[in-house]
Amino acid sequence: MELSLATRTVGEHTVLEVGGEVDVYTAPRLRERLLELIDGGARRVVVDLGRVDFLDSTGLGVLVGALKRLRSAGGSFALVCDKEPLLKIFRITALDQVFPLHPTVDAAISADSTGAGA
Amino acid sequence: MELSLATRTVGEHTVLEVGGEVDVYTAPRLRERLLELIDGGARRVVVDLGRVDFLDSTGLGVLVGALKRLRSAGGSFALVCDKEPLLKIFRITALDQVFPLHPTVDAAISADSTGAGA
Amino acid sequence: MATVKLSFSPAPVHVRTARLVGVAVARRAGVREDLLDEVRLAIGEACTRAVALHRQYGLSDPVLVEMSDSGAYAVRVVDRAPIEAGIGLAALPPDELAKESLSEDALTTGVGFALLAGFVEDLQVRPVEEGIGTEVRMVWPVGR
Amino acid sequence: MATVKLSFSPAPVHVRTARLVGVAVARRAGVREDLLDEVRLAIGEACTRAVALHRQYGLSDPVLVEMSDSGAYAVRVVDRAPIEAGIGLAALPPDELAKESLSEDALTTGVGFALLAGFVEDLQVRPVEEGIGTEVRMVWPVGR
Ligand SMILES: Nc1ncnc2c1ncn2[C@@H]1O[C@H](COP(=O)(O)OP(=O)(O)O)[C@@H](O)[C@H]1O
Ligand SMILES: Nc1ncnc2c1ncn2[C@@H]1O[C@H](COP(=O)(O)OP(=O)(O)O)[C@@H](O)[C@H]1O
Repeated sequence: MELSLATRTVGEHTVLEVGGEVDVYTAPRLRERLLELIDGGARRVVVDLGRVDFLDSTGLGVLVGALKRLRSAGGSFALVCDKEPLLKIFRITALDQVFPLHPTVDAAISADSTGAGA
Repeated sequence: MELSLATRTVGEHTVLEVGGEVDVYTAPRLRERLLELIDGGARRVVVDLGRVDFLDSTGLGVLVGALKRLRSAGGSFALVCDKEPLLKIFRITALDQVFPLHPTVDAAISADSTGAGA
Repeated sequence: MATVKLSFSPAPVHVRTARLVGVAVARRAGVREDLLDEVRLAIGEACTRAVALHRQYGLSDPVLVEMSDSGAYAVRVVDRAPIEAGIGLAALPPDELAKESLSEDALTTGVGFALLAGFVEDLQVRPVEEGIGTEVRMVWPVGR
Repeated sequence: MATVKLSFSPAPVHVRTARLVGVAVARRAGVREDLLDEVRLAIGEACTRAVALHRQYGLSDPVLVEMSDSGAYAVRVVDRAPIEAGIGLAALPPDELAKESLSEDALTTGVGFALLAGFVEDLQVRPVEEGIGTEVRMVWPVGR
């Protein structure tokens, strides 16, 4: 239920695994962690939403904020998500056309490594 | 969460396994089942509370009602319970001095078979 | 000031909602995990009692639960039944509990009060300040 | 007639309580299990929006959630913010969403509205009948 955040590095990529509920109450902690990572020099960030049970507009706002920040810093930002209820949220908000969405972390990393930054 | 009720027969004893929450909302279903059993001729009844998550005063009232009914019919009634939070409820209400309480179904049955009816 | 208020039609099913909310707010207020079973039971008993009184008196008014977490976790459960009904409850001794003559309702009421008194250290039962009714007030310490 | 009412100080933590209650009452009212995720999300979005408005206008008034289950499951989320703020929300197209100039708050508001409109078939956003504020009204079918 509570937000969980775990960071690991895969080659040039920083992978942030998010779990639990990302909502108006916990989204500030996600924002803070993403800022820390970006301020600490991370430029290719993958956020794995695989263990997220709940995501609301505040959480989506934080993710869009990170995407913009990385783009303007010349970096890349991608999401990993393969659960239909979560994918529906991205479709309904048209954010599936804003974020690179991948079914696995490997897919996100190899898509970002072969093409240009997102 | 929801109330679950399962009946089985062990020799002369009728064992009613109760699970879930026995409260002001579900206690009427427990009362009904106990009445069915007693009206159907059960005279040595053991109620196994092993899988009860929550028990309130309404549930306790139903159990006392069954005890009285069986006593006046010359039968016996015993409870099985080995969880400390539940035992504390019986102690605080002094109902530990009203019900025969046993840690296992076997203990309840053999106590009832060696002595007189409760 | 109350932080969260819940009011519900006097029906048994909503007592479950009150327990759920009472425990969720307690947890977020910082009540220790090992106290939450008592919080659940006590709020349930107070609401069960209020619902029973409203039904007994044919009142369709809602039962009110107020939760506040300034300093400690304080919960008020308010009913609207005539005052005589609310007070004068007492725990029953074991030989009374098993008596044939004691009705299941009377037994449940006595047992409910014994649970409240036994589990809640800081408990008050008193008439409401305005209008008709009784409030059951329970306080638990908050410590993170 | 509303069956269950919840009111809470406009703080993010209580939005979680509102989601919990909203889903519990929906389940008990007989809303289909596969709709409960939508109920959770929609009530959360409506409350998040109300809390944001109260904070924006410096209002300490509680946010109100009313749940009623006569016929269908109807939920009203009521804020007390000046009316102009409440209405005129619209979903944003994708190219707007990613624009540098759009603030995170404005984006979140737009996305929140898109989620409400996208998930709730029977949705109304309108001024409250008495006083200042907006109510978001959502209805789900009940079928056992
Ligand atoms: N979260 C996901 N879960 C399952 N399949 C996905 C997911 N995201 C994308 N896909 C599938 O992976 C493929 C590539 O996705 P796409 O959005 O084109 O990636 P990119 O934005 O990096 O170009 C598509 O066929 C899409 O259906
Ligand atoms: N629910 C229980 N869980 C664990 N131990 C129990 C439980 N009930 C009884 N006991 C233990 O079993 C023993 C016999 O219990 P008792 O209450 O004397 O049975 P009875 O009422 O049939 O005479 C006691 O030592 C008691 O501590």
